[in-house]
Amino acid sequence: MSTLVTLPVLLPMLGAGLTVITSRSATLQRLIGIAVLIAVAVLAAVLLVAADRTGPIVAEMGGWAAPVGIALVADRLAALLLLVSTLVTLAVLVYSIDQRVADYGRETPSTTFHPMYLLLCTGVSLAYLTGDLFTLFVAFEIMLSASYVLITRRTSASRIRSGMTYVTVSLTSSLLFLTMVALVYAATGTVNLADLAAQVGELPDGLRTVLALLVVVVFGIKAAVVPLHFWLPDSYPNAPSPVTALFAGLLTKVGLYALLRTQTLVFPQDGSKTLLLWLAVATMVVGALGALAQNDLNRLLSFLLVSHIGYMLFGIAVFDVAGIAGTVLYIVHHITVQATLFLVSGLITRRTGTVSIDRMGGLAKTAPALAVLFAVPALTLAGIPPTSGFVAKLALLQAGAGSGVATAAVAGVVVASSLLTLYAMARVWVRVFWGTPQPPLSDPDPTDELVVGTGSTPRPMVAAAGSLAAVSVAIAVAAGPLSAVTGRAAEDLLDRGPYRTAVLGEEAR
Amino acid sequence: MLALVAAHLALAGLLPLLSARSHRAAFLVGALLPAGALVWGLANAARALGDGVTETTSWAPALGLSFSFRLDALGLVMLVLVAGLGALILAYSAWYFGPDSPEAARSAALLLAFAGAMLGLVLADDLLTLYVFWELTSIASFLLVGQGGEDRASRRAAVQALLVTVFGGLAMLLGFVLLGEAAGTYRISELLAEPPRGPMVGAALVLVLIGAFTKSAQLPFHPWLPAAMVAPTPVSAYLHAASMVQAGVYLVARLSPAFAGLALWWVPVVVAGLGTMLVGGWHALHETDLKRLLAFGTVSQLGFLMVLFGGGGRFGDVTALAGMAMLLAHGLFKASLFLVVGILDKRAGGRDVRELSGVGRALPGLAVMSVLATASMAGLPPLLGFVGKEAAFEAFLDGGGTPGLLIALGLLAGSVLTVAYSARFLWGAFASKPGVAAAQPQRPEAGLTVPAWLPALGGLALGLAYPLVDTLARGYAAAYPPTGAEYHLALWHGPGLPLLFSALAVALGAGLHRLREPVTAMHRRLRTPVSAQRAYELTVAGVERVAVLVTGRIQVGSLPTYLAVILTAVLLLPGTALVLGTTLPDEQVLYHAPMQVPLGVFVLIAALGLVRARRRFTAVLLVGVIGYGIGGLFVVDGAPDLALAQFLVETLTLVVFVLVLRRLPAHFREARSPRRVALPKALIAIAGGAMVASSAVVVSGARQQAVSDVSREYIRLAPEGAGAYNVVNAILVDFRALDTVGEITVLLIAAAGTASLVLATRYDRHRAERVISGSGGPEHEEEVLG
Amino acid sequence: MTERIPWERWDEPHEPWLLPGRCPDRSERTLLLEMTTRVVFPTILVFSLYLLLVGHYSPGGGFSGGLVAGLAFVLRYIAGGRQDIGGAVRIRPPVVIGLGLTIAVLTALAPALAGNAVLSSAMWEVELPLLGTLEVVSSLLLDVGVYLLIVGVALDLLRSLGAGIEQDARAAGERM
Amino acid sequence: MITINLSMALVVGALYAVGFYLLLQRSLMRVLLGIVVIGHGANLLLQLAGGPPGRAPIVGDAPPEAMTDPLPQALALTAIVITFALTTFLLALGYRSWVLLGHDEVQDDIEDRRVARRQRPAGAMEEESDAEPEQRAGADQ
Repeated sequence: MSTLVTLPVLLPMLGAGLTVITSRSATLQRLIGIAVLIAVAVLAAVLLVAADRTGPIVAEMGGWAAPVGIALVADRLAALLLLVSTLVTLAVLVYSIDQRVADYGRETPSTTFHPMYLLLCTGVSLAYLTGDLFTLFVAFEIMLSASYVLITRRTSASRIRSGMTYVTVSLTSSLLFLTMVALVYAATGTVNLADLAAQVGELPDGLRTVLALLVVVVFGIKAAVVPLHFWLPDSYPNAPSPVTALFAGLLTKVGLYALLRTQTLVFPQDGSKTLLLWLAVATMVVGALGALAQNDLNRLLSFLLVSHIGYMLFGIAVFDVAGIAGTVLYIVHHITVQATLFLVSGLITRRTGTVSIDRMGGLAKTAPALAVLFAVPALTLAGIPPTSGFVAKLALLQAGAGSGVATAAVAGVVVASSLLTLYAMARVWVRVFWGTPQPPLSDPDPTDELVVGTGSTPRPMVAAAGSLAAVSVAIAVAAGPLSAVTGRAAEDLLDRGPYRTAVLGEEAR
Repeated sequence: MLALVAAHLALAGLLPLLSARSHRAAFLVGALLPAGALVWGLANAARALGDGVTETTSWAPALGLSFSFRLDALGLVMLVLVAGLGALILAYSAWYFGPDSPEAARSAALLLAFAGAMLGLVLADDLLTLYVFWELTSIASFLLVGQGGEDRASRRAAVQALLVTVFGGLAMLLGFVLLGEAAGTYRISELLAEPPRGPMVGAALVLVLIGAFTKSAQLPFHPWLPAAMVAPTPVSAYLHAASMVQAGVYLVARLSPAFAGLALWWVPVVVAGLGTMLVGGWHALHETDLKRLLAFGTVSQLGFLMVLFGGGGRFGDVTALAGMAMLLAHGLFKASLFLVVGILDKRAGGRDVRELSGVGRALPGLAVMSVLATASMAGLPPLLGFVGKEAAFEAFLDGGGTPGLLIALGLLAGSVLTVAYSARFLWGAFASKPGVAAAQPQRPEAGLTVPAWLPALGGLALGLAYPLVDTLARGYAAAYPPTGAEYHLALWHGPGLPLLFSALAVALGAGLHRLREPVTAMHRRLRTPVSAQRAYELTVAGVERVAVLVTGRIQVGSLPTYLAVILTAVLLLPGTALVLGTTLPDEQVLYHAPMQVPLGVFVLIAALGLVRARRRFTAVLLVGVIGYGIGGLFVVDGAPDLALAQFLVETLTLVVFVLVLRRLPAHFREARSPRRVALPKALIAIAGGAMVASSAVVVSGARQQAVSDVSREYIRLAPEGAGAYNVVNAILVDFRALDTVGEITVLLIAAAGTASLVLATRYDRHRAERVISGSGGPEHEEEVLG
Repeated sequence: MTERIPWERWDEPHEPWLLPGRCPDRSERTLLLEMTTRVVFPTILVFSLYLLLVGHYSPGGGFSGGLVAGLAFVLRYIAGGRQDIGGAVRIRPPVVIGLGLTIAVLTALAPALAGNAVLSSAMWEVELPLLGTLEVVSSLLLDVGVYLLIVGVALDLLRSLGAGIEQDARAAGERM
Repeated sequence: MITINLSMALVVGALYAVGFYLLLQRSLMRVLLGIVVIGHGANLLLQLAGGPPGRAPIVGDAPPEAMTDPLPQALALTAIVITFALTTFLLALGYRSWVLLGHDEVQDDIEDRRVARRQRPAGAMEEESDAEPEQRAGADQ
C-alpha cells in the first residue's frame, strides 16, 4: 500500500522522462500522458478509500522512517484533493490534445507541452502528499517551473509581459519560501512537518507568530490572497485557455492547501484568525469588484477566481471542524468549476475570435450547446442551488454562522460577493449569449494574436469541457458522502494525532 | 413528492426534442404533468388537512441538506394554484405562441421546469429545500423574461428581476442558515413546533424578510415586477401574477406561526405590505398598458396578502383565514385577467388603453368573463374576493385596538384603489371610447378562452362554496392564537363595520374611476423625486463605478509595484510580529571563524557595487564575485560539498549569462528612476534586509543544540545504512533522494523552457499565419526538438 | 558509429580529434585555447567520472560530476563553437536529459518491485583486482541519472543559449 | 546557543537588501540579478541555520561531534541547483523579451491601465449609461 502513495509522484515523472525521449512521436506522447493520468486518478481513488478506512497511509522514502527520511503521507485531505486535481488535469489534457489536433492535425508533436504538463502534475501530487517542508518547497518549484514554461510557451510580444510578471512574482515567493524554511530549520532543527508540529509548539510565542505570519505571506502569494494577488489577473488570462484552466483550477489551490496544512498541523494557535478573516473579506470583495470592471472574459474569470479564494480562506479563518470541512469542500468544488469555465471560455474565444465580451453576442442562438456548457459552471460558480457551488458555500455559511458574530458578519460578505459573482456571470451571459449574433472576427484581435476566431467549436473539445462540467455535477450529486469525508478530513486536521502517529510512530502522541 | 418535482424537471429537459416537431404538442404534453400534480394533491387533500403528507430524501446529512416535503393546508392551496394554473397556462400557451415563434420552444421547457421548481418550493418542509427551489424559480424567471435577449428592454428587465430576487434570496439563505444554526434544525415543521429565540434569530428574520419582500415585489423592491412584463403573456400570467411572486407571501405565511408574535417580524411585514398595497394601487390607476396595470395591481395585492399573513400572530387567526381566501382568490382572478390581456394582445391588436375600443361589443363572452374576474378583484359578492376582504376587515377591526383600526383604514384605502383600477381595467379593455376607432378583433380559439374562463369561474364557484374554503383555511389558521369569537369565512355576516368598509370601498373606488382624468393629471404633477426604479439603477451603476474605481486604483499593472506590495506585506506582518513579539538573544557572537570576516567584507563590497553597476557585464561579474565569496564562506563553514557545487554552479551561471549578454546592449537602458520612486524602493529593500538579518539572529537564539537530532542520526546511519561516508552525499542520494530527483526535474524543466523560449525566436520574424489558439506552432516544436 | 577498421591500422589516427571539421572564420579562433581544450577535455571528463564515483566517500557526487562534465563541454564550445559540440555528442541533448530522468525514476521504483520501499538502496561488495574491495551501492545508479541529466542540461543550454543565440545574431546580420 | 553570528547576519541582510532593491527595478536583467543575489543570501542563511562552522561531515575524517550539520548543506545544495535552473530560464525569458520588444523592461499591463483610465463604467449592465430620458421616465413609475 505504501508504494502506491509514491506512484502519483513518480509515474508522471517517469511519463515526463519518456515523453522527452519520445518527443518525435505525437501519438506516443499523448498515449503516455493520458495513460499516466488515468493511472494516477485510479490510484488516488484507491488511496482515498484506503485513507478514509484506515487513516493516513505513509510511504517512507528509501525505507527511512521520518524524520530521517522523507515521508509521503496520503491522508483524507491529500487523497481527496489528489483525486479531484487529477480528474481535472486529465480532462484538460484531453481538451488540449483535441485542440492541437483540431489546429494542426493528428501528427504534429508538441515537444515541450507533454513533459511540462506531466511534471506540473508531479509537482502538484508531491505538494499534496509530502510530509516534509523542504520537499514541499521542491514540489512547488517543480510545479511552478513547469508552469513558467507552459505560460511562456510561444509567447508573443504582447503576452511576454504577463509571463514576466508571473515568473518574477512566483520566484520572489519561492525565495521567501526558502528563507522561511531556513528560519524554521534554524529555530527547530527539523523540516519534517509532523516533527515540526511538536517543535514549533516549544518556541517562544513571538517567534512562532513571526514564522506563522511568514508562512501566511508565502502561501498567500501562491494562493493569490489580496493584497498579494495582483500578479494573477495580469498573467493567467494571457496563457492559452487549457493552460489557464489548469493554473486557475490547481495552482492557487495548492497554495491554499499548503496554507491549510501548515496552519492546522504546525501553527494551530488562534493568533492569525482575525488577520485571516480580514484577508478573506478583502479577497472576496476586491476580486468580485475587479471582475465587474473587466471587459475581457478571461480577466473577468481570473478576478472571480481571486474572489473565491477568499471563501476558502474564510473557512480556514473560522478554524473549526465545520470551517475546515467547508474549505476543503469548496476547494474540491472550485478546482473543477474554475477549470471548466476557462475551458468554456477557450471555446467561446475560439469561436468569436475575441476575448472582449463587448464584441461578442448572440451565441445562445448560434451555439446553443456552448450556452448550456457555459450556464452550468457559471451557475455553479455563483453558488445557485442545487449545484456543487451551493453545497460548498452552504458549508462555509454554516461554519460562519455557528462560530460567533464576527464570522457571521463575514458570512454576510460571502453572500454579498456571491451576488456580485452572479452579476458578473449574468453580464457575461447578457453580452455574450444574448443580443445580436456577431460574425467571428477572422482577422486577429490587434491586442491579442493568440485568439483567432475560427467560428467553429470542435466536438471533442466540447466533450472534454463537458466531461469536466459533469464532474462538477457529480460533486453536487455526491455531496452527501463527500461532505462526510471532508468532515472527517477536517477532524483529522484539527486533531493532528492521526497524522503525527502515522508519520512518526506511536511515541509521537 | 421529490419524484413529482423531478419528473417536471426531467420532462422539461426532454421537451425541446418534442418542440422541434411541434410546439403545440410540447405545450400540451407539458401541461399533463402539472395536471397530474393537481390530481395527486386533491387525492391527498384529506391527509393534507389532517397530519400532512411528508417525505424526506437525504442529500448531504453532514450539512443538514435534504429534500424534505410536506403537504398541508397551506401547501395544498399553493399546489392548487401552482399546478392547476400551471396546467391551464401551458395549455393556453399551445395556442398563444405562433407555430414558428422562436420563443415557443424555449418557453415550453422553461415553463414546465419552472412549474416543477415552484411545486418543490411550496411543498418544501425544509428551509434549505425551499431555498433550492426558490433560486431555481429566479433563474427560470430570468430566462423566461429575457427570452432570446434580442431586445434591450427584455435584457434589462431580466437582469433586474434576477439581481433583485437573487439579492433577496441570498440574504434569505444567510437568514436560513442563522436560523438553522440557532435552532439546530432546518425542518420547517420542527422550527414551527419549537421556534428558536436569540439575538442571531432577530438578524436571521430580517434577512429572511428581505428575501420574501424581493420575491413578492414589496416596497422598495417592487419595480422589477412591472418591468418583467416584457415577457410573453403566459409567462407573466404564471410567474409574475399567480405563482412565483406569491412565493414571498407564502414564505411569510409559512413562518408566521412561529414568529408573528415578534414585533421584529410583524411590524415590517405589515408596514411594507400596506405601503406596497397603496403605492401599487396608485400606480395602477395611471397605467395605459393593460399588462402593466395588472402588474401594479399584483404588486398592490401582494402587499395586501403580506399584511394579512404578517398580522396573524398579533391580530389572531382571522387574518390567516382572510389571507388564505385572498391567496386563492388572487391567484385565480389574476391569472384569468392576464390571459384575457394575452388574448386582447394577440387577437384584438394590442393592450394599450388608449387604442382599444369597442372590444366589449365585439367579444362579449370575453367581457363577461373579465367582469367576473374583476369583480372578485374588486371584492364584490358573491365572489371569493369579497369573502376574503370581509374577513380581512373583520380581523383588524374586531379587537385589534388602535393599530388594528389604522391597518383596517389602510386596507380600506387600498381597496378603494383596487376598485378604481379594476374599473379602469374593464373600461380600458372593453369600453367603446369616443374618438378611437373600434377594434376589429378576431374570434379567439377555445384553446385560448377556456383556460381563461376556468379560473374566473373558479372564483365564483369558491365564493359560493365558501365552507370548502373555510375548511381549507382553518387547516392553516389553527396554528395561530384564536381570536375571541369563532369566525367562519362566509358571504354574509350580517351588517357591521366590515360590510360598511366593503361598501365604502366600492363606492369610493367607483368615484375615483370617474375622476380618473383629474387624478392622473395630479399624479403627473406629483411625481416624486425618489423612485424605487431610480434607486435600483443608481445602485447598480454605483457598484459598477466603485468596481472600476477600486480596480483601477489597486490593479495598477506594474510589476515593481506588485513586488513592493509583497515585500511590504512581509515587513508589515511577520516584520511587526518580529519587532513587537521577540527579543534579541542576550549573548552575541561577532564571528565564529576569523575567515568569515574578510570573506563577508568581500561579499558586501561586491553587493554594494552591484547596486551601482550600470554595465550589464559588470553587474553579472559582481554577482559571480558574490557567488564565489559565498562558496568561500561555505568552505570556512565546513561544507566542502556545498562549496564545490557553489563554485561549479556559479561558473556555469556566469557562462550562461555571458552567452546571453553577447547580444544584449552593454548598459542598462532603463532611465534612472526619480528620487520619489527610488527612495521608497531603497527603504523597503533595506528594511527587508534588516528584517531577514534580525530574524536570523532571533531565530538562532531559540535553537537548543548545534547539530540537530536528525542530523546526528544521519551521521550515525550514513556508513552502514547508506554505505556512504560523505554524509551530505548520503542525504542527497539516499536519505532524502526524493528531493534530488525533484531538483533534477526542475533542471530538466529549465532546460526545456530555455530551449523553447530561445529557439522559438526565429519564427517570430516571419509570423506564421497558422497560429491558432496558441498551442504552439509545429515549426517551433521541431526546432525545440533539436 | 564508425565503419570497421582493419586491425593493422587501428593505431593510426582516423578522426581529426585535434581540430574541428569546419573552420567558419579563421580570425575568430584562438589556436592555443583550442589545443588546450582538446587536450584537457578528456581529462576533465575522466575527472567528472571520478567525482561521480567518489561521492560516497568525499566531496563529489552526481551533481558535481555532472557539472564538471558540463563545464568541459562549455569549454569546448567556447573554443570550437557549436559545430564542435555536435562532433563530440551525437545524441540530442533533450534525449540525454530524458534518459537521465528516466534512469533516476526507474532506480527509485526498482526496489518496489522487490517489495522494498521506493528509493531504498542495496549494497554489494565487489572484489576488484588491484583496487581491492569496492562497496557498490545501488544509489550510485541514481547518481548516474543525475549525472546524465546535468550533462544533458549543459549541452542543451549550449544548444539554445549558445548556438541558438548565435544563429539569431547571424540572421540579424550581427557579428558576434 | 547562538548559531548565527552577527557578521554573517549582516552579510545575509545585505544580500537580501541588495536583492530586494534590484527586484524592484524595471529592467528584467536587474530583477534577475536581484533574484540571484537573494538566492545567494537564502542559501547562505540555510547553511548558517545548521550552526557554527566545524569539520566537514565526512565520517572518518572527523569525529562526529566536531562535524557541522549536514542536513542544511544538502538542502542548500538542492536549493542552489534549483535557483540556477530558474535563473537560466528567466534569463532566456529576458532574452526573448529583448528579441521581441527591443528591450527587456517590464511594462505595465495594458488592460489594467485601460480599466484605470475609465472614469465611469463603460455601460453598466446593459448600455444603461445611454438610456434615453423618456425611457427612464417610463420606468420610473
